[in-house]
Amino acid sequence: METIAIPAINLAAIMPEVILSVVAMVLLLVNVFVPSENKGYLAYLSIIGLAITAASTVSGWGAPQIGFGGAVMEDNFAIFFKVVLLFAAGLAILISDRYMSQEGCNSGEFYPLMLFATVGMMFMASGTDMMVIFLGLELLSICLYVLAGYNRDSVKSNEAGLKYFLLGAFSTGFLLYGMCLTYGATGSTKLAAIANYAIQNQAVASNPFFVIGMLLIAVGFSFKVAAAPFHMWTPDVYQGAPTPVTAFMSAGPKAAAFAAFLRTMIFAFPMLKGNWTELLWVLAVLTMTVGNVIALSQDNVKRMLAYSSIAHAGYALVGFTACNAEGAAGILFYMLSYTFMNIGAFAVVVLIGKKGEKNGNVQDLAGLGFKRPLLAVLLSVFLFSLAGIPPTAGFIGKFYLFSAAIKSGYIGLAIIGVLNSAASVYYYLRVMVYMYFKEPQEDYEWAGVTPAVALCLVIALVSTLVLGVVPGTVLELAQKAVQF
Amino acid sequence: MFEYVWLIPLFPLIGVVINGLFGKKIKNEAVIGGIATLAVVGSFVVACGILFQLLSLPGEERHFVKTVFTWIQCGPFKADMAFLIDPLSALMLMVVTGVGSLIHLYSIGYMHGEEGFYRYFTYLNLFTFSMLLLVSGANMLVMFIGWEGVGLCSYLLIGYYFHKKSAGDAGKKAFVMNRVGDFGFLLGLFTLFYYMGVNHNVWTVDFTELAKHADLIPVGGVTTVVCLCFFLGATGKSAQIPLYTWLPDAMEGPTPVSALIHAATMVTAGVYMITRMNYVYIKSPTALLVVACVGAATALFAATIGTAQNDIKRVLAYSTVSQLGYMFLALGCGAFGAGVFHLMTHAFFKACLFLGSGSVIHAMHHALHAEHSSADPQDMRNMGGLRKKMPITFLTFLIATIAIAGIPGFAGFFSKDEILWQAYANPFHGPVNFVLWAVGATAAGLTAFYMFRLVFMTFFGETRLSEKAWHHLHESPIVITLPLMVLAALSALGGWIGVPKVLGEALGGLPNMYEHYMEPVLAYSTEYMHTAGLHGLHSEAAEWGLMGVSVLIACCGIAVAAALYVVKPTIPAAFTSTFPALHRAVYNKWYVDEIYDFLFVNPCKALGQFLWKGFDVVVVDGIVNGVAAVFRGFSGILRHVQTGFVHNYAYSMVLGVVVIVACYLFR
Amino acid sequence: MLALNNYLIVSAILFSIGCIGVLTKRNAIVIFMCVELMLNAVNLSFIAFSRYLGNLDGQIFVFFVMTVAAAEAAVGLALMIAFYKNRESIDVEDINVMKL
Amino acid sequence: MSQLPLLSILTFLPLIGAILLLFMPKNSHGAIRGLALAVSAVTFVASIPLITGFNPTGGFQFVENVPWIAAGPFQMSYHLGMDGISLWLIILTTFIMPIAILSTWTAVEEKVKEYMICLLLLEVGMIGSFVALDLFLFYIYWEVMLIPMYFIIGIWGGKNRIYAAVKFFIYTMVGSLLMLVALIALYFKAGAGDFSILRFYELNLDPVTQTWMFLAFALAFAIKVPMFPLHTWLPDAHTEAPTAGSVILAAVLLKMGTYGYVRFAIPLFPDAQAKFMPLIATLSVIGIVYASLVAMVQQDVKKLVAYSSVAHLGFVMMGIFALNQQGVAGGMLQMLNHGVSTGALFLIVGFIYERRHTRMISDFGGLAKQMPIFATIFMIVTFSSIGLPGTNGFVGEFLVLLGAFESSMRPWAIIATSGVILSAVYMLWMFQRVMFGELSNPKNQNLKDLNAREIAIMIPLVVLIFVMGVYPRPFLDTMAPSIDNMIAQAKKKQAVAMNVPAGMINPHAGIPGAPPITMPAPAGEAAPAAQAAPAVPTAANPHAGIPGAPPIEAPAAAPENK
Amino acid sequence: MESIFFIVVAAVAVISSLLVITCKNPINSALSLVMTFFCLATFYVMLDAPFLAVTQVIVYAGAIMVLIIFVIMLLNIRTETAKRSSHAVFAGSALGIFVLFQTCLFLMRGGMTGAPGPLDHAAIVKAGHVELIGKALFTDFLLPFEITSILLLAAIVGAVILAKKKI
Repeated sequence: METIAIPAINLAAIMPEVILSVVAMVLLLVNVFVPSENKGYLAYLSIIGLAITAASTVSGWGAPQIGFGGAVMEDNFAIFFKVVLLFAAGLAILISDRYMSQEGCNSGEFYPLMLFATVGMMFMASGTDMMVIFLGLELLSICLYVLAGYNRDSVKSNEAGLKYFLLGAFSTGFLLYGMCLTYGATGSTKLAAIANYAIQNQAVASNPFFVIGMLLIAVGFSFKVAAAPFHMWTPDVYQGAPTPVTAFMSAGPKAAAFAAFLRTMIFAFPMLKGNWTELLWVLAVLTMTVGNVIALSQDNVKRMLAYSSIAHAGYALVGFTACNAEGAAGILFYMLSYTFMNIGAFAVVVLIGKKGEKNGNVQDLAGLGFKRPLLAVLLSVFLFSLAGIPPTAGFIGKFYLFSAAIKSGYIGLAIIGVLNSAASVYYYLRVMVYMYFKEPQEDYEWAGVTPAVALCLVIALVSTLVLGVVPGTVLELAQKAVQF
Repeated sequence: MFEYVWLIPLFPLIGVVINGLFGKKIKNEAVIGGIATLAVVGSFVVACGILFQLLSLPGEERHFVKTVFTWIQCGPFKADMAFLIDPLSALMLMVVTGVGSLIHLYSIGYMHGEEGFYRYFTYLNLFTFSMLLLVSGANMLVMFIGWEGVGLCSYLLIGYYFHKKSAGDAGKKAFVMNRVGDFGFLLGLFTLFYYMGVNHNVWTVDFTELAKHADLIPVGGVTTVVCLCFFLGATGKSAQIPLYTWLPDAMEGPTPVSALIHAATMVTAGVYMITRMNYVYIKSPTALLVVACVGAATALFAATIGTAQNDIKRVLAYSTVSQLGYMFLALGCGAFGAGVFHLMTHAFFKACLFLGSGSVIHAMHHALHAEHSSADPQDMRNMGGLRKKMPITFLTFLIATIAIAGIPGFAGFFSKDEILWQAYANPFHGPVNFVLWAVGATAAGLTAFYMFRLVFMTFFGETRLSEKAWHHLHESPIVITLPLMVLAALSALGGWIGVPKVLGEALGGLPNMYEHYMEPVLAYSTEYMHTAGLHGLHSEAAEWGLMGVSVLIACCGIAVAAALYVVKPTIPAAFTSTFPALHRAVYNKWYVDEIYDFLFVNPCKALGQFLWKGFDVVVVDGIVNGVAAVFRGFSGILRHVQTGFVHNYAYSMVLGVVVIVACYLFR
Repeated sequence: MLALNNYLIVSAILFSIGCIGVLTKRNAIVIFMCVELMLNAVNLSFIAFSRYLGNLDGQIFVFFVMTVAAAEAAVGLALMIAFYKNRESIDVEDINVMKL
Repeated sequence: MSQLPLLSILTFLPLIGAILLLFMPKNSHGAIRGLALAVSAVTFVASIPLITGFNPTGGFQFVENVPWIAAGPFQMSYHLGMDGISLWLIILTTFIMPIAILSTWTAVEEKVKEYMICLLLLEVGMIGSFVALDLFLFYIYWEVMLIPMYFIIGIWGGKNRIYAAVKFFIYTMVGSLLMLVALIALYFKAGAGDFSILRFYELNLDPVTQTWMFLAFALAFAIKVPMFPLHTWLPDAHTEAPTAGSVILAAVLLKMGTYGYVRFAIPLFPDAQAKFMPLIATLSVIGIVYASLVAMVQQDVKKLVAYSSVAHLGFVMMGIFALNQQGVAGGMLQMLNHGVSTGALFLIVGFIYERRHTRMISDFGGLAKQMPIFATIFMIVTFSSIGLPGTNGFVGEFLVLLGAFESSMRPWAIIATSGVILSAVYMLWMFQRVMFGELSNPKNQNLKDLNAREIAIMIPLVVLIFVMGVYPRPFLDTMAPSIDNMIAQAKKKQAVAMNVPAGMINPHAGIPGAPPITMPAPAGEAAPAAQAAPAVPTAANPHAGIPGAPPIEAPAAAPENK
Repeated sequence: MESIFFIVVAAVAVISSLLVITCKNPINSALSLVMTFFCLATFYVMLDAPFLAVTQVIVYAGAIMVLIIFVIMLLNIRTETAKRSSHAVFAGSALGIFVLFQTCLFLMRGGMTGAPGPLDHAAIVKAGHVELIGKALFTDFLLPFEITSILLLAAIVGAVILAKKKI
């Protein structure tokens, strides 16, 4: 029997994922022994797990680790994104218990699933092999299908899960086809190998297999980041999914998809930069416009935030199109700030929601500003941040993204971006119009704030403001993260 | 004394502050009126001192500038708060403070018991202050403060009875018309300032500076523009065609106000201003012709209207417009001195006339009030025979009327005769001269006619009042009659300081003191005319002849008036019924107000309405809201793409893929 | 050995048929089957490439795709069952509570 | 930097006040109002040292410069400073705030705490915008101002408040976001460094770049000013806003736009300024005439005043674009005047609104009889707004028109001068209809005259109206060096673009031989000085006085910017 | 010989896959799909990938399709109750055919340009397919393999949660 040479595994490169997976599995076991009224403990356990994972992640800063023969790379880029993802998961989990117990579906499997999804996302962030990225994406997707449909008794939740599942699987087909063609054109699934091969063989770059492979991969990721015209699942799924899941979906998977998208395009297809920037230009314009324009006429807050989330993907794509250090760093920073401001906004939505998501409409917010002033102020801050008004994180993020576009000469794109941003103000303001300028129609059944949600809100608020006023450190980290 | 020139405007200002802030608390009319009057008298005293000091100096030294502080300084532009003393401003100071004092005194009696007594005197003092600033300002900017200030006070005083809509309207009309003039004033100022600065590096609005560099002012061209712009200002302030219509309406104000502002002082500001800038005007024959023609036309036009008015104050108002026309005629003929001379004499007799009419109205008001009659106390058709009840008023009124009619020996004769002679003899307008003279002479005849018509209708014949009212009618108190008497005396005698040369020689070498007095002010113009070879007609015969003709015309006017209103009072009625259209036109002031309404006011309002409702709301805002609506509409449409059907979503995805791939494949 | 393109074209045909199925069928399960068909079409391409390239990566990829397909099938069918419990239907035209 | 960071203190004092207010009990209205008033008053007092310590040299003073964000290519600094241009605007802001707060003493009865917080936050944004020398920082303050104003209009506004608030917000937002794009582009043009305006001043941009950037900046500022045809948000915002909101909006917020032109758009892009001068002049003139005509037929007093703002700011714009000492100084002064006069007008409207809950002109008439003090103050303010000499309005308007007349926008200046007629028409007509006539409406017959608080609010404004009208020199003299700098800055670059020898450039608005502005010369000396020093370029070119401005007699042959 | 066999199998695969989308009864569709899978397994064998062919049959035809059929039976779905409107079908088909057209187009234009590896028919036969795959899975592709395990775990948990009676 010949010996099998196992290549260097380098567990350090996947340590965070390992830790989180273990935590998730332990939670699965613990869940069995936790009575159903105390499932909230699992949330705290998850948070502890996430914190440990985060610590492990951060400890790797500045020391890139390559593992499994180049299948994963734990570099600053991955670490930054992982921190974003862990924040997304953590904040979403913090608001989950409140929502789940209200909706009566607080089975403990929710938390392991969230963590598994996070593991998938983390693999997307650090994967440098298309297989790893694909599997990370699928791990994430499968968990999300379940999470979206988690509230089995709710038709909307079912529908969200099913829609997401059908369309997600469909898009997987295209992604896979793209990977297949790329593999055919270069003979490898490793990003670095693809790029090296294409650079060495000029014929590859002009091979339609290679280009179309890239385009289809881009389509696959566009679906995940909800870029038009692959965005259409987003509003329905976001609206139907349980609110914490929506919060999570709008921040985490988007960030993970951007991580993988960026990594793939920059690592594997530098030769085709012209092609994909062109594509992304169009996608960015379409995405911003469609998201913002349709959001104008939405009444349901969750749905409005879903469209806004599409628009925000568009802004991020602006930075992507620019394809320079500022753009990439801008996306990193934006994803981080978006995580805080968007989950913050959803946290407020969770707090004001009634069972069965009865009052999810903007009209139901009437008079909130003076009934629950603190809550309204929080929501206002998050919405102003989403609208990109200083001094909030959203403004700095947008500033960076648009700067990147301008630096690369995409002034037209930047102008379309800012005009969209201006249009978006309308629907964010609309919420405030109802909160502050209208009289309440009826009294709220106020269920109160749980400590977990309060913690989430505090973290989100502080981060939104801090990133808006003194963003220097984080921006610098983002800049370092994109020095490949 | 010159150093204290700033006291002159300061006194009335103090009066304003005291009465304005504390008048309501003081309540005592005597105190309020006393303070106000004393303030002006104080100014008068200072003015007298200045005049005497001025007279004690030799001609070429009669010029002094007192700078108080620098008001505006910005880049090359500099305007000091400074006062100029020269014969012209000294004369004007005398007129303003002198007549002003009398009218203040008169007002104490006339305004007795009026609500807002303190307000009246505040305004009146404010007016005096502004007018003094106007006539003593050493540069155009200070003059402009006064210029606008008097406009403001005019507005306030016309609108004194603000509860009457007509009063408010009249005030507003006066102010706006004045503003039209100011528009011209400012443009003229800008043009002159800019031209002199950019071409000759003389960045100044100072009269002294400008006069020093008067040689640099070109003949014609830009000077004409400047002059016409300033003249527009003058037409506004001095109620000349085309901006005269506010003055008759201004009679809504209390009568002393009419006397002070709308007869003696403010309306003459234009004359003063042009005289002040005579060295500019002399350089532009075109502008002079325009001034002369406008003046002559106004003189005649207003006189025609004056013949058909029944309101005693309106007649006087049109008379004022007409007399101002005379002054401008003089200015337009290069006879700046004559213009100012008429300004002075006019101030005397017209103030006297207005105050006299005020006295009549005062009396009529009380008489009618006693009877609880709602008849108009100002309508001459309600009067008649008043000379019996109001002898002092009648006598003073008669003297002033004779003066205005131009009967030799009285003030008006000297000044008017000088103007007519200059119109005929000036070297500027060639053949037009005769027309100017003829128009002027006709207007003089009309003046005599309507003034005597006024006297006859008011003081002669039988009274048209009821018995009871007649019984209550009596002469005005001393505070009212005293100013009348002083002014009547001045009307009678004031002209003798400027006896025409021919007449003076004939009368045994009476000197023309006035002409000599004004020489320093007009030195440049005279010099310029001399060097430019502009010499007027010199013919003693012609001068005598014209003098005779004008006296004759005046006498004819009086005779006609006597014939129509004393001897055969039925003729006017018959005339009216024979030419109803003509009468109606004249009575309605040739429909000028209506024409203005039609041409400017209504179109402006309509345009405003249109711009607001039609343009601002529909177009400009429409576009703004339209963009929003388009977005919302687009949103409303686009959201229907989101059908909720998985198929459509998948379709959109595949379509996206196909398009992307096609773009690559088929480029 | 046959030309590579033979396999690729068959794969393309199957992929397109799967695509048409997703776009035209109403039954969610059938749609899912069509998605599976698409994945299999890709798998065929992968294996063909792998064989013709002479490296195993493609085949390994197919191995994982199969795993993923299985996992998706489990979750997807569970979702359909849950949906069916609520709506008594798995017709995708009925999946439209949320729209616009 | 050893001195006290006065500008920071000024900026953040109101913020501290707002934070303190947060902890006040909701219902103790008196205490809340008192605290807000005290904070704003303290801020005003704290701003006095700016005047006393001001050194009229034209440079930036009270400078604070601390690195703030440094990431990637960007360096933002917390860079504050002020010069003669911003000095009086800061003072105006701190001066108006206590008045605005005092004016709402009884007008706002609900949500007092929130209202005061909004007002104080607004002050933070306003002062910050005026003192920021870092463009990025400026932009942040610029945007921050929007939020409290939005709430002020939206929560405490009139019937149509939501529409007005949203319109205000989005309108301003569109412009400022485009400015942001230009700002970033400018930064990249400038190369590595920070966002300091001083650094950008040194740039020499090519004309095409200037054109686009100017358009972006100009749009943002034009919306804020507001210039025709971007003005329609203003009448709505003004009409709906509560009194204090209107006052601040008119007195300070609109000045942001004009200030932006003076500080940023013109000195940064002088070629574009020259190029767009006709357009801006045309729009300003249209604004003046158009707004006046529209104001004339308004039925709502507040709307009328709002439209009058548009007209007044048209004058300001003309002055600024004349780009000479008189024009710019006049424009700056007119900004202050407008702040005082129009602020006062809005307060006045507020007074009667508080009494009668209507602003329709037709509901009033004859108020002068019932409210004599009110009538007097109203009249003074009205005439100040009309620009009567002796009041503040005149000096600014006069200098603006003079400056415009001296520049190449002479034809426009002539039309603009007609604004003096129109302003009289609409203001007096309104005044007459409100104050004069019979006191016919029975509801007006029991109106109370102004109380002590209201008089106390108005007195400072009335005093200022006269002070600025009679003795504007402190204002003009402190501004002059900075304005000279600004003009020299712009002209130098224009001259470089036109290849004019640098020797021709004279900081004193190109008036050769004019005495230095800061040296007050008695009347007698100024004239000889002007004559005694015929500068060399004058001999060579008699028209050098005002570059680009042709002499009157040869308008066609002018060396316009080619 | 090989090409004839290929054509036959390909034809069966295509026809059976067409049946998948044309059959009204889902059961028929499912059975047709199983047929297609078998054809694909045949191709895999032709491509020297016997292990994958076996897996294809076991996993796809065996496990997944059985599950699908089980669900169809469980939910008692007989035929499509209502057909898609014809224009929707037409549009979908047209788009699908265009996809095919495009795919063929670039398949014609492009080609496999990847680096040729060491494995030819002989090498595979010599080393054994299963060995090769196994070795690769546990060396080079260890990480993806491990991820699959998590993925399956997550899928199991998810499926259980969604399908079990009471949470």
